[in-house]
Amino acid sequence: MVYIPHTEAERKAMLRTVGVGQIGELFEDIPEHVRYPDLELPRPCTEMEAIAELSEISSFNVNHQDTPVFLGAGAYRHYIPAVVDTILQRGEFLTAYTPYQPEVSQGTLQAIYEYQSMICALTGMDVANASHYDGATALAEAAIMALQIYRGKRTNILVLDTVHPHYLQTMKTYLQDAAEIQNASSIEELRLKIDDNTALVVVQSPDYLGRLRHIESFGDVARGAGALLAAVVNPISLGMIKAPGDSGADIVVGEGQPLGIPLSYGGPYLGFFATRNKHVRRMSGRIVGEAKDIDGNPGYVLTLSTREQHIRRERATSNICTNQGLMALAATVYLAALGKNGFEQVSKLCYHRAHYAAREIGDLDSFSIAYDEPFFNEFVVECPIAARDVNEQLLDNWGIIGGRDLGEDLSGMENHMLVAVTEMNSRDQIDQLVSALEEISNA
Amino acid sequence: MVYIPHTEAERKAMLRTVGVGQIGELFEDIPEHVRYPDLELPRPCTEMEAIAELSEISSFNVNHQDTPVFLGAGAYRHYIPAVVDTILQRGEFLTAYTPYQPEVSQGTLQAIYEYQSMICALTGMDVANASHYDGATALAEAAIMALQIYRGKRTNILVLDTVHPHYLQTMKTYLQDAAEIQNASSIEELRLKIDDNTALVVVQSPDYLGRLRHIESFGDVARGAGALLAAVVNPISLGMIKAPGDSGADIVVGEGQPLGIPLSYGGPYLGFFATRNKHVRRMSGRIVGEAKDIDGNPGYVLTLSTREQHIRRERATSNICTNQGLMALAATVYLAALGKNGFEQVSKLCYHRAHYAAREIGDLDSFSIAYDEPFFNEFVVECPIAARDVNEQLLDNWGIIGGRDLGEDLSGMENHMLVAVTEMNSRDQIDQLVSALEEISNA
Amino acid sequence: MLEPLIYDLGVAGRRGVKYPAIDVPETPLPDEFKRNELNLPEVSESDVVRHFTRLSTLNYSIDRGFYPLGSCTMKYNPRINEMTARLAGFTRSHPLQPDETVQGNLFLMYYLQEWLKEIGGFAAVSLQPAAGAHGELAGILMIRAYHQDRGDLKRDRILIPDSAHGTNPATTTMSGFRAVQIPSDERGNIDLEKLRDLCDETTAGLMITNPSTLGLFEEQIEEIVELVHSCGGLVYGDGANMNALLGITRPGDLGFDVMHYNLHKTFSTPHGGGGPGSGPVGVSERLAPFIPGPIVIPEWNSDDHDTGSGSDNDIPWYRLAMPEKSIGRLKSFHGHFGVFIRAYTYIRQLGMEGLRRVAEHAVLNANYLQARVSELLPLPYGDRSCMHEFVAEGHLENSDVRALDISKRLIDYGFHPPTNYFPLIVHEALMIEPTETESKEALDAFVEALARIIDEAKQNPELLLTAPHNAPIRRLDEVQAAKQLVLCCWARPEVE
Amino acid sequence: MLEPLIYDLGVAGRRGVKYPAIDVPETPLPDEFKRNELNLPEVSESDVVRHFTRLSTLNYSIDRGFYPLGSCTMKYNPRINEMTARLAGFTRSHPLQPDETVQGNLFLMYYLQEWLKEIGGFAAVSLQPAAGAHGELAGILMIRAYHQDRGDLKRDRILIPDSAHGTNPATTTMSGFRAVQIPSDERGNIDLEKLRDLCDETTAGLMITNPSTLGLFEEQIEEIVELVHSCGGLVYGDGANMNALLGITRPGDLGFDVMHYNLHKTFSTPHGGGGPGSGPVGVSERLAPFIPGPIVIPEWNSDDHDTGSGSDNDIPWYRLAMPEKSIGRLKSFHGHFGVFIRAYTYIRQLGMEGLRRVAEHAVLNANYLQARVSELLPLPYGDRSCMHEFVAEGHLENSDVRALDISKRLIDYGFHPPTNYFPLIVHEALMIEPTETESKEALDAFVEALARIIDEAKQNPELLLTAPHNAPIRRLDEVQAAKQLVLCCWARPEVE
Ligand SMILES: Cc1ncc(COP(=O)(O)O)c(C=O)c1O
Ligand SMILES: Cc1ncc(COP(=O)(O)O)c(C=O)c1O
Repeated sequence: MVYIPHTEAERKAMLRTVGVGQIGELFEDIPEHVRYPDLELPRPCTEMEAIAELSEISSFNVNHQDTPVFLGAGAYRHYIPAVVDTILQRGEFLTAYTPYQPEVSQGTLQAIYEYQSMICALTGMDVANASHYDGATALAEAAIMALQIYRGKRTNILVLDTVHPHYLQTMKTYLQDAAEIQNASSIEELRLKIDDNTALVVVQSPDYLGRLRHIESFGDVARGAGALLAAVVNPISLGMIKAPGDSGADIVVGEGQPLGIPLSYGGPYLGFFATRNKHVRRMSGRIVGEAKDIDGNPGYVLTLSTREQHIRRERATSNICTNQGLMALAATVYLAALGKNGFEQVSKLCYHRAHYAAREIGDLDSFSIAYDEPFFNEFVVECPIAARDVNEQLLDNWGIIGGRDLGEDLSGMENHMLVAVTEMNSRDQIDQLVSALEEISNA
Repeated sequence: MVYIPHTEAERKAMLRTVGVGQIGELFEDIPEHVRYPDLELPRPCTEMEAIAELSEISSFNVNHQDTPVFLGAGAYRHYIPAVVDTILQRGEFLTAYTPYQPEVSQGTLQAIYEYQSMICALTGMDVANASHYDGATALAEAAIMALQIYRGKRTNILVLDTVHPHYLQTMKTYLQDAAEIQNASSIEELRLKIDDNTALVVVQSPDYLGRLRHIESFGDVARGAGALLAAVVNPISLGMIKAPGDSGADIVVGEGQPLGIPLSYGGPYLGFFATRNKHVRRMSGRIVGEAKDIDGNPGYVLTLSTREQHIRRERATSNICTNQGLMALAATVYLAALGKNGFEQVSKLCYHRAHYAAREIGDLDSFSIAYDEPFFNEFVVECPIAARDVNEQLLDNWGIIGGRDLGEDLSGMENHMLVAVTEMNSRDQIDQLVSALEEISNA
Repeated sequence: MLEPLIYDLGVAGRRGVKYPAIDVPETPLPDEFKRNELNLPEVSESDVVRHFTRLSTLNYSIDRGFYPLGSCTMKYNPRINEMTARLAGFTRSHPLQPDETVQGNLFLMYYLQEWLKEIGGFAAVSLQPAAGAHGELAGILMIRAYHQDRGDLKRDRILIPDSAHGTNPATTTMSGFRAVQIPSDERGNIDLEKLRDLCDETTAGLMITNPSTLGLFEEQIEEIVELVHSCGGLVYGDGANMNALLGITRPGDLGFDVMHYNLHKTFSTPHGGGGPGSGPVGVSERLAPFIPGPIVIPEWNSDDHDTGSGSDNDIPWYRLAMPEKSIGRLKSFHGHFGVFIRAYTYIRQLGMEGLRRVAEHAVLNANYLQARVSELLPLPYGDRSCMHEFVAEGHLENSDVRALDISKRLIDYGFHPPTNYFPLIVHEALMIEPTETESKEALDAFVEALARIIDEAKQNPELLLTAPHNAPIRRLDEVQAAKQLVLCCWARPEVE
Repeated sequence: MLEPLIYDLGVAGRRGVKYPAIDVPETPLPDEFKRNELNLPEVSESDVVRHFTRLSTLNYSIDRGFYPLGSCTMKYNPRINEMTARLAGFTRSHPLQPDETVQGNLFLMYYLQEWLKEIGGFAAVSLQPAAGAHGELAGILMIRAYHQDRGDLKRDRILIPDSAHGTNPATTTMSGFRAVQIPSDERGNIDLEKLRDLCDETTAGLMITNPSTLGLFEEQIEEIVELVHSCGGLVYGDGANMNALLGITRPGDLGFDVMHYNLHKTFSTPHGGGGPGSGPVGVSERLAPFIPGPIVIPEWNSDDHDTGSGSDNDIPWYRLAMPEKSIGRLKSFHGHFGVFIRAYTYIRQLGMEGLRRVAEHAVLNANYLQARVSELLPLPYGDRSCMHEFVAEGHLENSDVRALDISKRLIDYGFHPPTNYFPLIVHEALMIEPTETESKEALDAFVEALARIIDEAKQNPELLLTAPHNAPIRRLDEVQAAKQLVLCCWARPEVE
């Protein structure tokens, strides 16, 4: 299936207008010896054959419609109301480009403006951008922003070591040697390491191990040293957890996937980014603002574009161009559809069911909960055997996808499993998991 | 999940305006002893619970995504291009009512007008209506129309006995004793039975046994006796088979399901109905026609509504009101998307693959093709054992859904199976079926 | 032209969706069957998407705004329904598959039958009818079969109130009966005296809509049912207005013998610009043997069926069956299964309590709107509280403005007009049904627009008479269209 | 106001989608973590559908019409892609699931890697980058890593033609390099002499877009690559314009060391009003060890994995792996898998022959349009045949009318404007890219509108200067918006 409307007659007429005899003549600028390569690709097929093949490929995956899944670690299985995809599938949203021409893009622009507002509401910050690629790149951009705010006068970044490992790795890739990235394993260590070369402190809450961190205290330390604080948060937690903006964060970023975006093996997701008014001109990414038309009617436009690469080029705050527009729309529709009440409820379901699970698992003889600290919907279980083996047994014998094997991320944690619970994990599923673990420990 | 937006405060304010204290007061006209029954229904649930339950129920069906299916007999598995449902899911089409207010319904009206035109093109007739419930009820309405045309002067209907049994049964239910329905098993018998009390002759081609009937000859007989001819056709066959309008049919009806409508266990489908200009005022069902607005701009409206129940009431041509609007839209998008070329190709794929299958099966020792007559994409296989047993083995041992067991419809046909082949049955699938049948015959 | 016809797009030879090449030996088609021409569009897939996308935007729909089309119950159509109805396990199943391969479908149909029985207070339900009018046909044919079965052959009349929907008399004729009209009294009820006079041994039954198309609950419903029953007739209920009664009262408990449901109204399935609908019928004990089939019945003692639901003795096995004295088949296969899924999804979520809340809020909204509209337009029965809808008179003193003009002007304010000129017994009827899914602010905005329109009607009636001004097209001439018939993109039938 | 803000809809206490009640013993949240306020909308599901449905209709989109936005390759987005990307087996898989449970995903990613290698002529491909600019970052970081790995630490400059997209210099800075601009010559090519002067031992590489943003194929591309390579630099190709070259030539064969693909341009995945994109990078042998990971690699001799693909020795086993000297992770997880599915679906259907036809018709359409537009507007490089796009100058002699005015007026005629003011080296640039999926009649209609607009510019320039007149909103004041920042429904930051 090729999506080309031309008939032979049209092709001929067009070539005549162009003034060439054959299409090939239009490619004469290309060195002849590399023209028309023979590509080893599958033979063309029709739509009905393609869908059959893709269905088959998708069936090679273990499908977990009914499989209980306790895997989180940065991407979560939440219920996505049917309205979300209904709106996303509207061609007017799906097949528009970035809203460069505001007069014919008010749909996209207003939706992003609403998205920015909802992100401000959740995080308690003043301004948010139109999105980054994901949580990890949003954090990397936060680091770059902090460095730019200090214009080279502060070049250290202090990262609490329970930030998601992918985020840390991404930040390192982005920053290369533009900054020194140091770790701190506790607020005490942070206090020791912070100095007047520290541009940014990064803390995640709930952290990679699921624990709620006291952002306020970290903010105090950062502020005390004249540095900024970036908080990485799980947006679903913000249905019941204090807004980081109310705890003194200067920048709040995170992964927006839980807000109505399917897991899809890791992407496309949504990086959200919010900060204080005073930093708005250093914030990267697209921003939508209110405007008036020549009759004085209110509308929306992309604004502050002088920060961006297409205007400022090598002096831009970032190179980002295409972002996660449709994913931001998904989050907007999701948050609108759930509303205050529904969103709070999802947050509570995650919290209370996770605590129920932790208690039940903690009560087992050979399993224990690794940290006795407040958490949101994820917690670390210490297993009697390697987490990898526990997971294998869970999958093979009970059809359960277990938690993250922390041995994959952190050395010495081979017996630790990071268990995530969402509203999709019914009490029954949790009880199943607990029974399964019990049997495993007895075996 | 209840879809009610009212808050308690709003409810109160509204009750105040109405002038009652509680909603219950509004129901006082209802005899008290039957008010507020206790209904035994499941407890309410949320959207996420409902989708989980429905998914589970759907999984109780044998899912035949990859299962070869050779079952037809009036409903066929064809490929539905992705564009069809994309358009159907647009809320503007999906959630509009019948286009009573043409100024805000031009989308629906023009689409139906295009549908009518495409049905005229396929059938070779002058006019088509906006749809009937399905092929069977379209035929019943055709019979009523014929009776009305003869205003009681002709009250017999002669039906060739290989018309789909459901169609015949439906016609009987509709007509009760308003007409005498007689069968004819051949054109010869038709010639014998037809007389000046015959209002309508009904022939199906391809008939229930898959055979192409020579509509022209039946038309000649009908016309010779002053009766009308109704032809029941499979629309997919019209990609290569002569239009019944060119063979002298006065009315053409059929099941539109093959035109882009999913099998969905039998409905909703689409009854199409076309006739000659001269009968347009006796045709039942909605009809869209061209109109002009007060500025002279062209548009579309529901027309000839004086035939219909809401105007003519007990003297209406039919009681039909809600029809199959969205299904007619599906057929319109389907036919537009395939276009002349694609539609012809689907028709040919069905035809040639069915003939390939018939030849291969006919070559088996213990199976034979029951009729040596031209057919389109369905044919009758005579089996060495009961068709029911063949089907059971096909399903259990090869995961194949076999053809229609004709013993279910026609006595004495227990060993006969009606096999349908469409473009969804690959050559591979056909070969699998043939091998399976071979093994069954050897067993 | 708002959008060209699909036949005016594209060019000869352009191809849309492509199909595989023929990969089997070809078989020639005998010449006599060969087609010579195929006049279908030749457009690209992109042409198709654009054409229908643009067309769609010319429609008003529930998804755009308030749609108070009386008698049509234009409530919000939940999107979850569209998701469940598209589950592959459902959409891919063929209607003639063996029962053991479609236990999911049969399970769903069985429970929907049971729930509808429960909701309406009936002894049996058949899901077969394709729409409301089809359900009416089923119902009246059952009444016919019942009398015939008893050898009671004199009964040839069906009584129908003058406020009835056109499908009722049309169905009556189609079923071989004579429709006899009963007048309404000044409170909008059936005139009981007239009814008494009409009830005799030739009365096959009464077709009644309750609440009526005036939006009123029959104040003497029990007397009416009693009158009909006592002369040997049966009572048919037109269930189009069932939204008012969900969980509040059951037609079966009121003595109705048969009623059709409109799944595409009461039970939230979308109207699709004209259909598909689904019109299951519920019946009392005495009509149960006659219901159209097939219906789904459970069996407990099956032994060798292997099914998803297991062969456990507690779990029934479902199969299709034709009731004993069934009036027969009303269509091919087993009804509008795709619509059943949507209705099941809806009822499953609401439960009894949710259904009752639906009726309560539908009625609250209608009464609120009635109270507010009563300040703007004459209401023939404004002294009664209405049920889920009410009828206003769309005319003003000393004015040429008619209901239709008010309706067309409402379009300019972004609303879908109410139902016009029905029921016939109300002068310049505007039949208004808000449904329960509309919010107070939507109702208030509607009232405000109506108030402004009525003001305009006084100040500048021309504005209404030539409305709409703010729609994709101006007012269309339906009369001329019916005279100068053009029904197909190319055929030009003779002028009348 | 075209549509109220979602925050201005609804009322306090109104509920949307509902969730189950808490069914486990509750655990109190420590006070210090408690949230006090949650400012989210309080609307019904119907409010949500209506709001976003109405908003959507304010957008122009490919689904509505011609969208010749240069450099953006706004081709038709096939609907089959949306279907395959939504297959439950794909959407439900968690990125951290064990490899053996996601062999379908890995299979698809592996083949997409292979196909992109083949299409671009590269030795390795990483699917990680999230968009074009992200691919650029990956590419330049690889160039950096390559030089560092060789101990060649002096190279701190990246050469970039003046016609380059803004992301190129921005990426360069982000990656710790200095961007050095190379001028273009009068034929739109890189000025070879200037390039020769700039190539030295401090040159890390060249970032080139070929065909350039002028829509021109570099006439001395081989000399350019040779120059850069011979001074020890590497060549980065910005693959945004790959649509012109599919199956026609391979950047790898031209000597490019690294290039990013834009799956959301060339490979038909929708732009979604600004994203998501996907920007895989292809590299030559020498950069292969440095590509960002994880990538998918096959293994043939696995023994004990139980997978859908069987344990047959002929069938490989796929797993994620981090390349040897990888620049590391560019984001969490494994790239935009949902976009990969769409691109896979597209390439799978087209095959080599289809891809070549895409490029041929994209270039044919652009040349046809260029020929016709050349009669209306000045074309700075109109003497050359263009590739998939071309740039016109949107100004007229003795007229105030600018490119922007022409663009806004095109809106009134139902078209999306071309790209404005880019590339920077063309005065009043109008960059026009029709793509292969547009028909001749669409192009003709566009030319006709443009001709009328240019006529209007002469007769009645005001019409253009105040355009659009036929859009949801009039021309918006972007300058004032940037001064008086209002970025959130309630917060009102200080005026600048
Ligand atoms: C009162 C009444 N009865 C019957 C019907 C007919 O129902 P349907 O359109 O589903 O056939 C309608 C529908 O408009 C109606 O409003
Ligand atoms: C020439 C060119 N390079 C790079 C980019 C950046 O690509 P993306 O928007 O996918 O980041 C674009 C996109 O507009 C482009 O046109």
